[in-house]
Amino acid sequence: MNEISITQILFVSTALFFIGMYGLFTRRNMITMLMAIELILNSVNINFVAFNKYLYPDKLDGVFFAIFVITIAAAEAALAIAIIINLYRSHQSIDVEDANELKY
Amino acid sequence: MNMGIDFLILMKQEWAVIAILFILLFIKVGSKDRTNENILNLVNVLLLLNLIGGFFGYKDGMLFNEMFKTNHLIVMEKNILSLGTYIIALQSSSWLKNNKHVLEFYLLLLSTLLGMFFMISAGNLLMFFLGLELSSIPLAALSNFDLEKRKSSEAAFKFIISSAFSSGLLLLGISLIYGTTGSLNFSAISEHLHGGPLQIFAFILLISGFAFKISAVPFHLWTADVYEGSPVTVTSYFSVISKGSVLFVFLTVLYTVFKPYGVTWNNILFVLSVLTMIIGNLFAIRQNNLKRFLAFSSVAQIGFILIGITGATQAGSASVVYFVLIYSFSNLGAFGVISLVSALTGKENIEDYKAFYKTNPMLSWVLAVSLFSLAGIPPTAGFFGKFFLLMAGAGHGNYILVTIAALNMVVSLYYYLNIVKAIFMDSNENPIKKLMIPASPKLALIICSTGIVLTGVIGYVYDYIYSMSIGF
Amino acid sequence: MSHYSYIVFIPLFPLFSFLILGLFGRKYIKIYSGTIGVVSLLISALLSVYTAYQYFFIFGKANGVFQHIIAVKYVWLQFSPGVSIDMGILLDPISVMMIVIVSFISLMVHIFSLGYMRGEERFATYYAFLSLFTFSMLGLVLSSNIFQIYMFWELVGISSFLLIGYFFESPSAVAASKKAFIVTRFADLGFLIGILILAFYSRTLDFGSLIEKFTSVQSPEFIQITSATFLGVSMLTWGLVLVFIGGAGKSAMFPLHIWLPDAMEGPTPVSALIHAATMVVAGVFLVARLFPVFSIDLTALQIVAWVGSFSALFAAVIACTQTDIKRVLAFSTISQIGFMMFSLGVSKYGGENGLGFTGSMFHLFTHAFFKSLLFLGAGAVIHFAHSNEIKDLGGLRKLMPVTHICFLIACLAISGIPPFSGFFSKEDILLAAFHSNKLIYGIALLTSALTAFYMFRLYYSIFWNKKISIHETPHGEATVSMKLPLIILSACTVLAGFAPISSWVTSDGAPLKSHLDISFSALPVLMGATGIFLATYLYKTQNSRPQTIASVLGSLYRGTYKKFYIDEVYLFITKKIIFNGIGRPAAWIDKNIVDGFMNLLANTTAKISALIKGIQSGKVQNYTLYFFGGIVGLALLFIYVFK
Amino acid sequence: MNLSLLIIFPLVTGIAVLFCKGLKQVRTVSLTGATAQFILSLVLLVEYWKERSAGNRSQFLFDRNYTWFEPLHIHYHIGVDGISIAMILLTAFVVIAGVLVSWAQETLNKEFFFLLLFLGASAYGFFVSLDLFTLFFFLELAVIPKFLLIGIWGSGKKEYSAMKLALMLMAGSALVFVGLLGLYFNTNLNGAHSFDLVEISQMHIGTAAQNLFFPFAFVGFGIFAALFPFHTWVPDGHSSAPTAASMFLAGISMKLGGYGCLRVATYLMPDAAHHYSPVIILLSTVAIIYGAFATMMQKDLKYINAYSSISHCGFVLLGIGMLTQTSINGAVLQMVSHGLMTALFFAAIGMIYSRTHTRVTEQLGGLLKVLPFISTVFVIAGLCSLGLPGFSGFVAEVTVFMGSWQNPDRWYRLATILACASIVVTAVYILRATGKAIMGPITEKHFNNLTDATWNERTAAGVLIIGIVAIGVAPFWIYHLITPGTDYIIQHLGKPVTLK
Amino acid sequence: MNASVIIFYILSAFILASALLAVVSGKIFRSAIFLLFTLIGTAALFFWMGVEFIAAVQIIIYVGGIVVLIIFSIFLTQKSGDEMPKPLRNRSLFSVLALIFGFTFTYRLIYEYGFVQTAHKSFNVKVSEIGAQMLSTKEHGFVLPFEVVSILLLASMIGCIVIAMKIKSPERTDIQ
Repeated sequence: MNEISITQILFVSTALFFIGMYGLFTRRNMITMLMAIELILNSVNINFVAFNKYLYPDKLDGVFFAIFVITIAAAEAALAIAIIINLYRSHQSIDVEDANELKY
Repeated sequence: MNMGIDFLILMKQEWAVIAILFILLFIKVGSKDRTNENILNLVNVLLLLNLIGGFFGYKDGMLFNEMFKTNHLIVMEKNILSLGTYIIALQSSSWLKNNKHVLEFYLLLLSTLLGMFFMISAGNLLMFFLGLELSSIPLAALSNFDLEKRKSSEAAFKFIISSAFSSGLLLLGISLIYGTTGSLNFSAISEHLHGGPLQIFAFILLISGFAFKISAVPFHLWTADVYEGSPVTVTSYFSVISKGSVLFVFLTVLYTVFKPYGVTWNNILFVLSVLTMIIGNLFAIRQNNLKRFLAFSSVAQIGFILIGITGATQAGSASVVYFVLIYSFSNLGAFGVISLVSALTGKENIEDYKAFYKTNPMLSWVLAVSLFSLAGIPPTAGFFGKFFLLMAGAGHGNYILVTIAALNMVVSLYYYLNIVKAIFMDSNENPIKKLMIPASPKLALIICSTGIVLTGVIGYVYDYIYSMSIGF
Repeated sequence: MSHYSYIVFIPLFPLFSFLILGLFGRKYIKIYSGTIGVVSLLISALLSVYTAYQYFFIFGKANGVFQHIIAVKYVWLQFSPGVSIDMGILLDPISVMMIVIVSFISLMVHIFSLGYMRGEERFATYYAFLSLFTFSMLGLVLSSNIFQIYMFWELVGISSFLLIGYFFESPSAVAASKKAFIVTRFADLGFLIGILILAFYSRTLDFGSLIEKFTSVQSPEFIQITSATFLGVSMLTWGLVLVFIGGAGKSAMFPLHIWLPDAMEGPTPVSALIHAATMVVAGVFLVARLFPVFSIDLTALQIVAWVGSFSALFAAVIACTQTDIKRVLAFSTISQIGFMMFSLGVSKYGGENGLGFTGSMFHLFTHAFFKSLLFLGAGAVIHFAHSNEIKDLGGLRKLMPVTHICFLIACLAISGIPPFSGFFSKEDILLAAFHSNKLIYGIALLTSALTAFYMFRLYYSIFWNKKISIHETPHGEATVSMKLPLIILSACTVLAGFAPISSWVTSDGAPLKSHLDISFSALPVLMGATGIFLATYLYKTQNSRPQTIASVLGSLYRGTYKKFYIDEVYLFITKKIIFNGIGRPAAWIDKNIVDGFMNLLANTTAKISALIKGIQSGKVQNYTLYFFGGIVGLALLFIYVFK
Repeated sequence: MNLSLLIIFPLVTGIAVLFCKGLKQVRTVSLTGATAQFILSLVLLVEYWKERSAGNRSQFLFDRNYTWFEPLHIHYHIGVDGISIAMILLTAFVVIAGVLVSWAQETLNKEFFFLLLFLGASAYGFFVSLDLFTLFFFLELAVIPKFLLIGIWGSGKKEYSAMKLALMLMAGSALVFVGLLGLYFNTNLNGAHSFDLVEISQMHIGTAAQNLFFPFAFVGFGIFAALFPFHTWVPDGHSSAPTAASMFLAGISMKLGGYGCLRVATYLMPDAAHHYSPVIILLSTVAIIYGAFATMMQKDLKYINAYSSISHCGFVLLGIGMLTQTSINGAVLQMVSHGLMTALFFAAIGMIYSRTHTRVTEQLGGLLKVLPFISTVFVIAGLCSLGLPGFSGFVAEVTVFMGSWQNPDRWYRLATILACASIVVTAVYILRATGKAIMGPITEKHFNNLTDATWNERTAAGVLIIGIVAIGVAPFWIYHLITPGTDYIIQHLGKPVTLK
Repeated sequence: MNASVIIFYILSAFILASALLAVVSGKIFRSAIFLLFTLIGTAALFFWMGVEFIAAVQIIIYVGGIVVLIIFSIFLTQKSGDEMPKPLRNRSLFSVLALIFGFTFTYRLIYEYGFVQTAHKSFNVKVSEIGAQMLSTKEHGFVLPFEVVSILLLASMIGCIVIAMKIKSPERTDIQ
């Protein structure tokens, strides 16, 4: 085969998505959880760009969506880190298992 | 496209909120000698103006290449949100009176409101997504607003992580929808729906994003923790405004965009609503913290609202909007009392409310009436709201669902009455002392009680909402 | 409203008296309550006598036959077209006779009570209840509608309950009143169902049309009711037997007799009125009222005859061993009502064949006088000696001369000794039995002898036998108000036998000739004399012969003394079977199973709630896992299951 | 006349009470309001007679119809026929008696009287409603006041009882709700649906739909009317409630259920009523017998009356289930009669309890000597309960029996006989209770110091007794009152069963 | 097989491998570095797809912004050499199962869908065009989202400041 089909690109993005999810599910450090989320958002960006390029190249919807997702990811990450730091101040720990006062 | 005066009128509510945002920003940047009192009064006045303004100059139309659309119903929905925000602002004054970050609080709050407005008016998935994010990311900051409380930061963390995760899944869904339909515009999407498995999967992911925001089971787990940890005002904002706005969008999206998937989403909502009612109720039964309790109760309420949505008729959409209005009054009534008590005494547990009636009869009645309304007891508006929701569901033939819902109402009555019992019947050695109610929370409570009593009995409100609701 | 409508005042006067005394008696007019009662009854009695006179001599007869006259009739409660409870007044020979008896005896009792009940705290209440009873009884006998009779039936039951329980502070009185009411209520259940059956087929509740429909063999109603069967017995029989059960309950026929002896806990004048002369004969009256229908249905009639005759003998045997004077009288009442009952049972309809009917009514008439006399006499004795146990009494003939004579007259009357009234009525009954069923006749003869025996046993034990020391009572033998009724009643007892009942009260309304036949009456009189003689031998003086006989009879005597353990059987059924066997399990099931199920629902909900709290673990990663699980679940469900 | 007044009067009084100062004012205002609504109900009766005798043959009189929720065709439609008037009269009697009995209510008296009057208003609303939505609205409206009345002012395990009552009644109304919705969506009024009782009765609902939704409506209302096996709220609820609330509960609230069973379930779904009639009869017969036997074992006077209410309300459902005009007449009569009688009973028990501080029969005794008036009231209530002629209970019960017997089916007959048999059991438990508590020797010394009824208690009892006797002595007026109503029901039921 | 294809495979392998390492690495700093690699790899993938602008944005925002932020926060909260707490075994197990399932499921759906490529159409993304569209109110204009995002950024900035600003009083007044 001479061309990379979109399905293959989607394989990468899907795999990346679930790797990110794995990180989110298992990582006990809050910051690494945040990283995992970045992976997830990244994979979605690949999707948008790939769809735009391979399927609907006449408009730039996918590309723009990706740009906005990146922006939002940044905003989200910034706020999340602020919250984590605040949490660290009170808990002296960024282990997510320690943040379980609220339950049941 | 004529971008002249339409541009101003169609987006009037957004402009208003942006204007308030900038006024506050200027105050923040510009003046040094300001007291919280003045700021709070100013904000209340501004919000009231915003609310009143919303009732003038109705116009249907679209802007920015379908990215922004508006019609009578959307204006009404925004008005409901403005009203709720106004009430919350009134209620929060006793909590914010001594807070250093009053301006920031309102900046964040109003930017989420703006996000909701854009989300409701979204005519395209990008705008919807941005609106959703704008309405949720600052909320995380807001829920951390009790800066000194561990629970508050924990809540904020949980919220931002869950919400980011849900955004990720939602984005996956959006990307797949984009991939399978080739467009982000609602009108175009609805033409390209063909019902393949991937598209349904994408659709389910999209629904899960909504379900997360409205906390339908099993996407609700963040709700209780975040509600409990956040400051009461923010909790009420979460439970009423945030939920309400997403419900409005959900309704529009399902009724217009995903109309071809009518059967599918009807079934999905069936499952979700049964789960939501049952799980919400089962958890609500055993709560002791009032905020947490109200979190679960609001989860259960969502189950009922979903039934209204399954109605898939004009009556269905009207009943949902109507119920959100009523739900705002009822929940804000309850939260109003709770936030007052919490701000003045720091007590938030049901046990603390034992013999509350002996010391604070008026507050007790307001709380009780709000709870009755949440439980759907006549003559409060909640009765009418629930009746019409379930009626809409029954209109679609979902009698099983309606029966389950009706029986769940009984369970829900149990826990609402439990609080009423604590307030009126139990004895307490150390009851909450007699509270002096400041003026603006009092006003808020009066608005809520009046709303609870009158919204239902006066049939015109429903007729009005019905007249501009969307059909199926 | 016809010109007989004044008759409504006969029951209404006692009703007014009841209302006035009941509402205001206790507080305001206590001292006048006796007077009010007596006066209202006096008016009633006079009206009754006037009515009787009018009926029997002026307007009652047409073509030589006494008519059924509906004096008054209002629809009271409509069930369906044609079927309604009417409030009416039916005049016919038996009802006219009954109103005379009831109002007269009641008047006597009212007067007697003036002395007997003097000084009671609830004097007014007592008179109120007496008036209530009189009203109900008069209503009962005048009823023109079977449901009307049922209503008054219940009312007399309740007034009986109230009067038996008059001394409410004594637990035994309370128990007796409950027993009386419940046993008769149980019997009334039969009555009610009987009414339902009869009414269903006849489509009427009115006596006149009911009897008319069920006595004409061609009527569709008759064909319907006789062709419909249940357990092989026609519905007519079922209906009549069930109605008879009601009558048997009220008339204390075996095996529903158990309440009557206990009912003696009430004040003695009440016993005289209710449990001797009037209410207890309601059963007889009921059968007589429906007699034309009964006479069609031989099965039902046979049952009436056998229950009556068995009760007569059974009660007489028990009466011989009882030591409480009122209980002896109670059993004697059962026995005498048994006479009336079987007399109806052996009778046929019309003409000479209806002699049993006439005899029964005649006996009812005479019995009312002598039995109430006996009771009032016993009342005087109790009032005097403060005891109703035979062992505490004796030799009172000197101390209570008037009572003694009156009691003796009554004893002779009940024993069937000519020329006292009992003789004439028993004569008719025995003759009817003789012509119809020899076995019943034999039983009746035996019972007559036993009757004479136990009555004179009682008589001797009270007035002869041993001498007892009596605490001096301030009022002497009795007050005038007590003696007067005794004397009047004695006179009636002597004279009642000469009343031309047989020409007035017959099964078909046509007069009957008198049947006095010396050759036939010799045997019964002889039997009676034997009984008297035996009693004289055993009880006139204090001796050990009764003990000897008792010990010879051994367990038979004890069994008889214990009333053949019927009470114990009932007690077993009620306590062990109904209370422990049905009531307790029902209450238990309700508390534990039905309610338990509801509580279980609630508890299960709470349990599940506690069980699933782990979902809300407080760990955000778990939340996200559930989130993802939810999506996968929904996806699987809607992509693969509900496509 | 305007029937809304019946709702407005008590409501306005209730709200006025909240603004009163001091027990004295509260009482005066409440009594005035209660008297006003009492008079109003009597005026209604008179007006009704006038209309009828003027030849007005229409099914519902005085009807008013206002649109409430236009898009859903929900109207505020009110009107009365004889049956409703009978129930309204019952309510009026019980309300005034309830207010009088609570005269000495000290704690939170404003709220107490407010809730009482509110409850009265909701009962009126229920009985005059001709729109199912309005009807349901008022049905649910009555639940919470009961909860509060029991929970705040009750005795014993009041919170448990209050909760149980509220939940079970809500479960009942939940079922009713489903039934009503099912009915609504199976109506077709030029393409739209209708909640209007009159309109629904004039159209034919599909038999399948009837059979599906009848059980919901009937069981739902049945829970209110203590349908076996959903009666368990009755004993606890009644016994924990304060006197007036017990009176309301048994006197009015349970009648909401019976009325609903008749007016909504049976009237609007006649085919299904025929279809389910054996089940109804089975359940109600079980309730009658089983309730009676369970009563026999009770020791607490309130429990006795509560259980007997189960038995007595069984007659209501039996009458409805038998589907003959006579039996339905009987059911209505039984509702009225039981309402008055049981209210009287509870009033008497309340008076006894407030003096002796016990309701256990074994601890009582000889009250007739020290409390003659109250004891007499108790006995009268008891006698009415056991169906003594001259009191309303007799009239109602025999009408039910006569009506039931008109059904020639063997099993129906058996049910009737069993129901008849219950009157014996009734006699047993009533007399046992009377014998223990009222008669017999005085058990406690301090009973000797008790004082008899006060004027308000006397008036309350008097009012109820007048009601009982008015029906018991002269039932024809109430028969004429309700028959036109039942005529319509029977016509609509088709297949009229009368004597062959 | 041409160069482009090979490059794609290499890039994919790089992205996935470094992503995997980022989520399993025991040391947080390494995690962060692997994240950096993944992001750079993704940027390269965007280059490969011919959307240079996105690639640039990716590098600037992610690599230059977010990762730096993350590393700073790591410095703030942790000593760099620390071993991170091990994941809970049960949860890892369930996660692995869920994710393997989820991945197969999702990818199967995608695979079965069989996207029909219309790749022969030219797809060229000039930065100027993106800029023009970004600020255009006309068809294909994205000025509204742009404005919304700017408000979002403003809001999150305010939020960050409020939350992360140092609290003056050292005493915490926790309820707990």
